[in-house]
Amino acid sequence: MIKNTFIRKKYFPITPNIDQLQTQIRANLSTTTCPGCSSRVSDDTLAENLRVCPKCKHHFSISAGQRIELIADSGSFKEFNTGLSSINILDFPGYEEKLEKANEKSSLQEAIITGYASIGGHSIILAVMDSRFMMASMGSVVGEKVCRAVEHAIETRCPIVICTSSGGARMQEGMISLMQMAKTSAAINKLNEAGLLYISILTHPTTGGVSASFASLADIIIAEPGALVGFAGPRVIKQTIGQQLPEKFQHSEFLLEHGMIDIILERSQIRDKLTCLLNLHKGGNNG
Amino acid sequence: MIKNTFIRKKYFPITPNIDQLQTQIRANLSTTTCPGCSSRVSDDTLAENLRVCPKCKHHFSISAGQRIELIADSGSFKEFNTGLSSINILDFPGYEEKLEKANEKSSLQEAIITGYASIGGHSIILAVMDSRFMMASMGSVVGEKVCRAVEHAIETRCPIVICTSSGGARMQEGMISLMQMAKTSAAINKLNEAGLLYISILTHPTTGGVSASFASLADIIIAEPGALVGFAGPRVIKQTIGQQLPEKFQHSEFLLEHGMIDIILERSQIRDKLTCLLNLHKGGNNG
Amino acid sequence: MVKRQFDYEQKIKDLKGKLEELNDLSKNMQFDLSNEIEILEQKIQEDRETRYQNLEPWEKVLLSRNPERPGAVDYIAALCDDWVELHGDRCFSEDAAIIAGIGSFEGQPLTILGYRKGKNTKENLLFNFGMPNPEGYRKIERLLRQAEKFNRPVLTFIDTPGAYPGIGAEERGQAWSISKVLMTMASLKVPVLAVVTGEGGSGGALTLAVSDRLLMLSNAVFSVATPEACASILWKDLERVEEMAMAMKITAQDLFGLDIVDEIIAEPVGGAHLNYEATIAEVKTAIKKHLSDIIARDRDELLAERYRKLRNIGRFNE
Amino acid sequence: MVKRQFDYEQKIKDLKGKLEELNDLSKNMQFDLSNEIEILEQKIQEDRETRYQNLEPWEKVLLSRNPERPGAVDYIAALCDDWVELHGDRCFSEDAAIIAGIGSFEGQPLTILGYRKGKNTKENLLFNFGMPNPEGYRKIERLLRQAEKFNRPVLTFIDTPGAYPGIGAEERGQAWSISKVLMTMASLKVPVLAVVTGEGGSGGALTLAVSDRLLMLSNAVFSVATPEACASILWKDLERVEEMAMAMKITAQDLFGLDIVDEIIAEPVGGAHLNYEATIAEVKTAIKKHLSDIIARDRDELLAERYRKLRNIGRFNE
Ligand SMILES: [Zn+2]
Ligand SMILES: [Zn+2]
Repeated sequence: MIKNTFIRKKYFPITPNIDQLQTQIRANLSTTTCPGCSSRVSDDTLAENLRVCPKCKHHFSISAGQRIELIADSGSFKEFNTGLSSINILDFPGYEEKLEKANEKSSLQEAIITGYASIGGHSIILAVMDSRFMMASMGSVVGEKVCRAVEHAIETRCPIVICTSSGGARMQEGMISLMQMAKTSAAINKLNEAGLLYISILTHPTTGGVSASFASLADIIIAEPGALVGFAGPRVIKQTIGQQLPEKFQHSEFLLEHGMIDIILERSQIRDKLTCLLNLHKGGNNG
Repeated sequence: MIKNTFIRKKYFPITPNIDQLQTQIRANLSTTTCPGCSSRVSDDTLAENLRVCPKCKHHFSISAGQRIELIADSGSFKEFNTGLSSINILDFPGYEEKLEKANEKSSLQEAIITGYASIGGHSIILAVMDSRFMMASMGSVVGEKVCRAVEHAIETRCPIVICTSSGGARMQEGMISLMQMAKTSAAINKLNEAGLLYISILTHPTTGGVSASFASLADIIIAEPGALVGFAGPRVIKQTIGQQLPEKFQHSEFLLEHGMIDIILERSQIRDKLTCLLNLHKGGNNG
Repeated sequence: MVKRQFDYEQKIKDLKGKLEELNDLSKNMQFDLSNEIEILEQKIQEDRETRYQNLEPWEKVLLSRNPERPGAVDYIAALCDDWVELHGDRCFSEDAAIIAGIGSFEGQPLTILGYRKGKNTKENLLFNFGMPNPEGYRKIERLLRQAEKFNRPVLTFIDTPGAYPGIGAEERGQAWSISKVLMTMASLKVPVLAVVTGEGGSGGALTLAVSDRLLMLSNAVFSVATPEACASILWKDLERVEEMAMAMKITAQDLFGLDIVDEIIAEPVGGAHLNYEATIAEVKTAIKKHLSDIIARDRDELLAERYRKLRNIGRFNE
Repeated sequence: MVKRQFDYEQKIKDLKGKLEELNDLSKNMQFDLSNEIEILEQKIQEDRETRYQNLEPWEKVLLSRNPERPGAVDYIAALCDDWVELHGDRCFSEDAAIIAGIGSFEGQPLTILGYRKGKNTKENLLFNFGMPNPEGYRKIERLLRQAEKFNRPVLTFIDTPGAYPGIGAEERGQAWSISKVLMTMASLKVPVLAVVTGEGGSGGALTLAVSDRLLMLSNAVFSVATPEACASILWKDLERVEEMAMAMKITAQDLFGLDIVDEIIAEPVGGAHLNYEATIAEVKTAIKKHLSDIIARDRDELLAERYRKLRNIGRFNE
């Protein structure tokens, strides 16, 4: 059932070019080499399989739009705060061009989409990051949209689900981007004070400023298999310590073992488990 | 100055036989072999040196009375709840005899002394355990006296200092003794709610039920050098894992390194540091 | 010789086997002994019931440790409609000796915490024989705070030899992790119901027993330390464990008498492991009753009573 | 070639040496050049002052990293009458990269937290170059909660390249430990004053900067990542760090302009390391002013304003 929704060629309002884009990609590349098992997988197979390698279960990246289709009840998603876009606060050389390219590549205004949705009939606030937009680095817009999503959750007394993927802070916004870590963490505290459920879903990769702020502050932390999650990137660590990193280092399986996350879920299981969790929190904090 | 107080042959009301006892001990044994460095130390030297080996700084056990003289302002200690003594709740074979022997050996009613005191002029509640009384194991009386001391602290809005040493739970009181862990931990929570300072001073040995309840719940944890502190005793651990334990395992230096305690203080430094800490908390939680 | 396993059931089985042989033989030989055999069967059944009514404390220790008894995992599976297991202390490690998560019991969401023992060697190694490291207690601590955030009652299942006595456990503050849970449980702002399903051993088991109501299965035990440890430490004689088990007052019945346990849940004759269904039904009834009681109570009053109950444990001369 | 150290002071020294030689020579030769030499000296002094008024951002990076600058330990020693250092995260380890304790500043007890860099190789190894592991952040977290319990204001000193990028740090949840401190600092129920004394590097430095007032020494910097890292990642060109340092707006002056910093504390000409006394006097004045300000404020208002300030950081089109 999920599968059908996923490959259904439905017009998807917030990412108007996504179908066209997918068609283009399929036309250009009819097979992909799986980084997990090196086998060649046809793009049709991948799409039918929620972009999970049927042989080794490697989870390929998916767009925010696909993620929303995957977990939200069909047609339930209503985007809010669509109008926000980044400006070059610091006059950082080349930032405008980067933003433009990211927009062209992803058909997105910025690296996160936020809105109302329902999952298994439960009203929630849903935020989804999209790594095609500048590696979903967090600048002013991502920080602001996360905070507003949290505020919507508080206003409507709904749970919030945030699907993360991010390379870290948006360096082109300097300290302003770093401060988004504090800003979003402060917002999550308001959520806690309001007694509202916050579930984060960590997807590959979630590192740097996003991992060390709202992503790791959820009540319940779910991760996709093999997702790389950590503060420092593996390259930086390798360079600092001058030695090889252990196998599966910073992967979600490693994080589960080290007590950092609650559950690893294959892509196809996420919606059902979210429904179950939302059922269990139905009463909110009215005990 | 502390030294003088310590060897001063002052009548000490709560432990009426202590001077007599010390004289007896000195008459019988004029030297002691130091477990730290194996050198023989005269008992007079030990007494002058606060029962710390002058060569290797090994801290010998001291009685509750000596501990009180060591850290409280001279003459400031007023014992309360003196009348509590243990009964054989479970009709445990031989418990009465054990209690009687412990009483004879230590001239104490039970393994803890509690009262009002001042340190550096600051009014405090002071509780001191004495390992001569059945290894200062925690039964009903120890649990009750700790709780009452906490309640006195809350009533008088004074900080509380507890000097611990204990072999663990009083097995002869079965589950009743185990429950004292929960009872004293619950009392410490009341102290936290009242915003009052609690300093624990861990002395050799503090293990089992006392280490895993009020001893480790202090705001500031001080330990004497070389004091063994832990949940499981080293013998049990060695037996379970079937291998040798690392040097200094469970010693206060090991605990400091592992982040479990705040400060290691030689016996002669404790009073001054307590005074300093009480100065720093003078305003209580009135900011 | 100290009894190391409780083999009464085997004797009953042998007896019943003999009776059957007798029956078969008599039939072959055209004797009609059916009446007599029925009487014998009834007698055996009655004796068995009496036997289980009069188990020695040490026999209960052995029964309570039977790896085939239902544990937290079994109760959760049988009692919860929905169940999501949660993991990790967010600090150092996941600890499989503690099972923790959110379950729905008759429509009521609960935070459920329990010790997890293995039923075979492989599981035992995986779950460290039900002995938590500090991470287990920190996972508990984390999920207790979460229960408080969501105003969700807490249900616990206790069956553990105690906290793990290992080098790493001491390095990472076993004592610190246990005392914090004790303090948190004592003051947690939601109802807490605890069920001792098997062996409750020492401070490492006490963490999940600090509660508004403490229930115990009829063959479960709870002790300050194992009878073996007490016999070896106090009497320097491991052979006297049976006597020690008696002296320590560790059975559900003893602890009910000492006002530490609020209700004893009757196990089927022969013990919980012989009849999961009956055991779980009894446990369910007891949980339902006490849970609805404590959920209905005024919250401040409930917390005050939890404190008062703890505060009053202990007896002494004054 | 990228400048790897700021050697302007050496040049001034050389110049002054030459001037002295000239002076000596002229005296020997019975010339009276004292007037001219005085003018030259004054000119050098003026040029030096102008030079320090116009440092390039990259030069400030180099200055801010000077190991001889006063750090948290020096400020604490100079500013506190009483001081007790506290240790440990109660979980895994003590972390020497973080100095933490209670001090008395002009009679006001404060919880003081800072990064600790070494002034020589031995100290650097001991303090891990001022780069905390998760334990450091958990020690901070613990002492923040303690400050809250005692209603004690918090003062922080920031000087770190960032959180340690090591295997163990990731294993033990570096990201988790940092985010928790960020959240705690944002909502801590006591006044918080932060001073950037040297290098503020990335999220690992931000933890102690979330505050009611953020002060910065005039040669201090604060950046999302080191200019080296940014140049290498964004431009794949380590040689362009000077340009990157400029583009990133990392100086105290830039950040004051961006409303992130509340006050710049003037360092003596030549930098804080050349005159501890003057630097500490300025820092003391600034701390005194802001601390008494925020302590006097209505607590709810202060907390609301701390949140509002954070909430409003960021600029975008809408
Ligand atoms: Zn594959
Ligand atoms: Zn010695």
